[in-house]
Amino acid sequence: MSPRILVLRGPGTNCDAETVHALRELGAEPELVHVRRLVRTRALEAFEGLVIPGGFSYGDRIRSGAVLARMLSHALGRELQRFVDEGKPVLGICNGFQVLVETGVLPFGQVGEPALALMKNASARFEARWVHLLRCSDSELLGELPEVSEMPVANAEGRVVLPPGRAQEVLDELLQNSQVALRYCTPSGEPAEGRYPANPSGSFWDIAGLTTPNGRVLGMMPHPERAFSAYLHPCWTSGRGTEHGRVLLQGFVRCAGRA
Amino acid sequence: MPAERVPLLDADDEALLRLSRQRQLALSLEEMRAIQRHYRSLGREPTDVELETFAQTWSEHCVHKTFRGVIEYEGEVIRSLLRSTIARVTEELSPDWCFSVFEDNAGIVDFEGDYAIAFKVETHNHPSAIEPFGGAATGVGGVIRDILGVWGEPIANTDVLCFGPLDYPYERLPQGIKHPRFIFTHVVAGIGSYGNNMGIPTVNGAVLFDESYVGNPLVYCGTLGLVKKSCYMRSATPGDVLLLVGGRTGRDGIHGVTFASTELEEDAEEAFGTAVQIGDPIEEEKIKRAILQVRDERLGSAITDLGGGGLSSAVGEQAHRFGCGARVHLERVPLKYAGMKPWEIWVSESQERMLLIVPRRNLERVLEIFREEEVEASEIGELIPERVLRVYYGSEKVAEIDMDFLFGGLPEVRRKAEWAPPPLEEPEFEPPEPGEALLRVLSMPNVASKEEVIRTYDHEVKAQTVLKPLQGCFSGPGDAAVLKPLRHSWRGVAVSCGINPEYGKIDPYWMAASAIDEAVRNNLAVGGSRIALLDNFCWGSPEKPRNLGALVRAAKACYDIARAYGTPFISGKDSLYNESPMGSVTPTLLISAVGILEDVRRAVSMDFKERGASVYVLGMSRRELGGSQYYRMLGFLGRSVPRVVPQEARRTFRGVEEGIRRGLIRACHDVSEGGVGVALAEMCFSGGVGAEVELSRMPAESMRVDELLFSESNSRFIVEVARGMEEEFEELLRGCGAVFARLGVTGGRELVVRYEGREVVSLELERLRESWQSGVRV
Amino acid sequence: MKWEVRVAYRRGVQDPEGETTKSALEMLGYGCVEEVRSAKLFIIEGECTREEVEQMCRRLLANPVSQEYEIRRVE
Amino acid sequence: MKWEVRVAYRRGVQDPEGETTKSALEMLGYGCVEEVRSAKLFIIEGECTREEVEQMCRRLLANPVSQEYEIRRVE
Ligand SMILES: Nc1ncnc2c1ncn2[C@@H]1O[C@H](COP(=O)(O)OP(=O)(O)O)[C@@H](O)[C@H]1O
Ligand SMILES: [Mg+2]
Repeated sequence: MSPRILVLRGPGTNCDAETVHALRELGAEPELVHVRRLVRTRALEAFEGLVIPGGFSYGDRIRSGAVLARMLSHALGRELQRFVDEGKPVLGICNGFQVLVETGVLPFGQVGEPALALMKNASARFEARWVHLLRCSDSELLGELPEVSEMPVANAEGRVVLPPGRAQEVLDELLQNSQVALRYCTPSGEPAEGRYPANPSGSFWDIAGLTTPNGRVLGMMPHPERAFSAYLHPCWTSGRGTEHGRVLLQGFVRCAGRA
Repeated sequence: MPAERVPLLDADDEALLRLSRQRQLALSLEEMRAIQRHYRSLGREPTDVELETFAQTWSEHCVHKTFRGVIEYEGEVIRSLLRSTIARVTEELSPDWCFSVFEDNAGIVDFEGDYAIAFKVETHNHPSAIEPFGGAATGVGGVIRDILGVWGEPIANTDVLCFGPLDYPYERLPQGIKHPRFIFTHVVAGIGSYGNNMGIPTVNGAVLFDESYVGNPLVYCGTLGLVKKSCYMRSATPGDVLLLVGGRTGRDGIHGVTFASTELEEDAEEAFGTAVQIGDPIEEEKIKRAILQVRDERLGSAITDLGGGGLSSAVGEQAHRFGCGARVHLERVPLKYAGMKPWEIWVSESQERMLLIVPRRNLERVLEIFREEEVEASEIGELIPERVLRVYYGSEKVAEIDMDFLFGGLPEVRRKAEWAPPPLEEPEFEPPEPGEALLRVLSMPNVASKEEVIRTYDHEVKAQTVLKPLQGCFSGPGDAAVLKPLRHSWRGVAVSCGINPEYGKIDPYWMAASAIDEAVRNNLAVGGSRIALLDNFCWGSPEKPRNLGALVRAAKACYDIARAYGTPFISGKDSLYNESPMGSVTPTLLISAVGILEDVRRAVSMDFKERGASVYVLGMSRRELGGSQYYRMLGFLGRSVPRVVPQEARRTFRGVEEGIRRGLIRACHDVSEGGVGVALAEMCFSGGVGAEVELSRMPAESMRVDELLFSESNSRFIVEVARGMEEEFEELLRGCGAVFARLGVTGGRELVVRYEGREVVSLELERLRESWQSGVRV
Repeated sequence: MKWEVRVAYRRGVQDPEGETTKSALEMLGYGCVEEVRSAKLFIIEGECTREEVEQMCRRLLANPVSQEYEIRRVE
Repeated sequence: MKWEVRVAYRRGVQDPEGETTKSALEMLGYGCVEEVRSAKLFIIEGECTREEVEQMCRRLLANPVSQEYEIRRVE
């Protein structure tokens, strides 16, 4: 059965077309919905999965993701919480990750105050480059993603910051629950250990993607929809293209199909 | 807020000029007199709104007086340089795949089925000089609107940037001029910010440095778009509604057009402070969505962007195009704040606005679409059958202009042009050690890696960028980007550019020829074919005969070379008052090229792919190092500028095209700045594969080893041919009549260059890469 | 009324903008600079109470994990 | 010494950050807000003179065409 997946957009969301295309090609039934319309219709329930794509919602003003997040938690907080509680899969890509963090849904599944932050990259710049990712969890959402995969990042605010003073404590909790899904690593799979450019943002503990404790909400900075065909890989002309983004999205669609 | 009557009828010449200056009209005495005569015949004084309309519509920026005027050059009388050179190429070639050329906001060529590709490149130099972030950002925003203005969906951006040297001493900066480094960082940030926010990948460009850009940087912004021919609506008729959509109108951007048509002076910041804008890409992103919806439902009858001249030019030009007139009610224009005078509303260049023309029966649905995207849309008037422009503010008529005079009354501009070759000499010197020289040339700012710039631009959003600006597993400098814009088709678009102002210092003719050659060969190198060109001239004042002479020479080369190559021009633009207290900019011609690939899976990148493959050079190398990076590194300019031999070049081009189509070529890189030495080095470190070559095999005029390595002769390529394919490849090239030689093989971790068996360069890939990467730091 | 809200990184959180500004200033020859920190300012006009502005900060203007805010009434 | 440099867009220049903040605050129910403007703050520590800080502003931190700056010594 092909799951209905809500692809949310607001002003400035701009990776929606390729995300919709990827989901459709994987057999899902994606529907692109403007946040204002969702607020009007409150139809979240009708879907089996939710994807918040990348982009610059509301121009990344105030903080990336903050305005769209408030819009969601203020006007649709209850619906969103129920969706998450029911274990329906949610994927936030790049700006979508930032939105999920700002709603509080990531990492602990509770709509409310954010428990971590995605801050300006250590380089203080927007940066677009391909990275290697280490798979650290068996969340179903990651599908058949291999231990080391490749996808591109493109963001200015992708640095995961845990509460200063309590960072280790929070990290331990995340690790205990297997919530760190993806870490930046070297081509051979060693964690980047904060080193640029393997870890392009300076993200804490090389975190590139996080899930909720039940593994059903995934937020990630890299863009799987841009790693969807081998010919989008930077070395495809040498015959070294991969399609890891497709693999990951397949996992998501399958999971939604079961929801 | 009434309009003002401007006393003109009795003004003497001096008063006319004073008026033009005080009101920042940038109109010449001739033009002021023509307006005066017109109003004398009407027996009334013009209103300020009317006068402003002439200033905008008759500005260099809007009508290209110089390019369309009369030029006397070496006993020759040229009527319309544009028609006799650039446009003539296209006219004579008259390719059936050109859908729209020179008449729209962008040039449009067929792509596949109902789909066509639109391409436009603009400059935003003066705004970027005084507010580099906002100037560059709104440059991007503006050219994107050019694409929306042909009902196109923007799919990629390009940017070519020219700055003063980044290490320019502060003490030498004239008052009011910003440091090149400040301009550089903010321009790059502005371009990235607009494109990234709108979700349009920036896929191709260049960054150049020269002293003449210190006072007047150049910022070229380009956008490619996807057009559906069946939804290309251009058939407005009287009665159709003028719908202003997008952001609100404010005082910002007033007189941008006249600003662009004036020289930058020390007090520019004060005088044109209102021309400064920051831009709001999110607003434009919303507009884009709404316009594409209107397009898909075929609800409009015409569309245009609001750029230079604001409403005054947009409304006037549209009415003119459809052979009618227009009635406009300025009080209906949504404003950012109260207190704007009618003429200010009429000429404001506030960003993120478009003008749609909509048959009345579709109006309701169009308004609904804009409401859905949260974009303001206001009916401000309509087209009328009479050829007159009537502008109202409330019940007051603030302008009534005869369209025929507005578009036909501009006195012909007559200018003198002259050109003499500058007194230059070829240098004599003791050549440095070639390996050392290669490392230094690799780190010359114009050659060095622009990675730190490129990575601040999202070049992959939309997931259509098949060949990226940085290519190979080790991110080398690609020749062109390739996009795959349609989901259901493997057909691709190749985008490239060519620019080399150094050559123009010796001879603008060969600079233009070289720029075309470079744009074309960059495009061919990735597998592009059926190439179309755009020209963008950035020149100093054409009122200086020398500048104009250089312009004429460059334009003639455009005709000669593009005609010989069979590559039509489809659009272009000139920016002619690039002057600062430090003088004119070096005449700079940017050529952008767009080509087609049958199948993107056949695209070729520039990095060496595997060991043991054969390395070839294609094309003839000549002793022409004038303007080369090698000379520049040694402090020379020289005079032996690279030329183009079109017949010879075409044979090489055929070989490359066919070699790629047949899958014989595994890697291909054009030879440009830094010559064969730099091209080889780049191919090696981008692929992580070394090479061993023998220079004496190069088909070349007799010259020294360093000259062989660094000559920048045009129309040349280095290619890698898969093992076992050599024979077929050589046969193909012979069949094309191309000049070529097998230089050596790939392999190892070094670039080894020999001359008659003697090793002249032996450098590890790492060292080559490091030099290349050390050149330009953000 | 006019309120000024100042949002800055908490101590212990890296401030990349401050750092790059510092090194750019050093490159320009200002050896005197020891540290640069960056912050953001929102100037809010309207008849809002201090409690309302407090709330705005907690709900939108600052991320409590990485940022701290300061509210000043200026008019 | 400690200097505070405040950089804001001049009146009349668009301030999209301020505008978005205003409408987000409205959406959250703060009807009291009439206008929001945004600005940037640099806190510079070190033995720099006021003239030096002035120069830093003109050369790097602000663009006088579109922005205005204010320098305050805070320590
Ligand atoms: N300002 C820029 N914006 C986007 N891409 C750029 C820019 N400058 C250079 N590039 C890209 O970098 C690559 C190399 O360009 P360049 O250094 O000019 O090399 P070359 O002289 O060999 O053509 C190309 O893909 C080009 O499009
Ligand atoms: Mg090239």
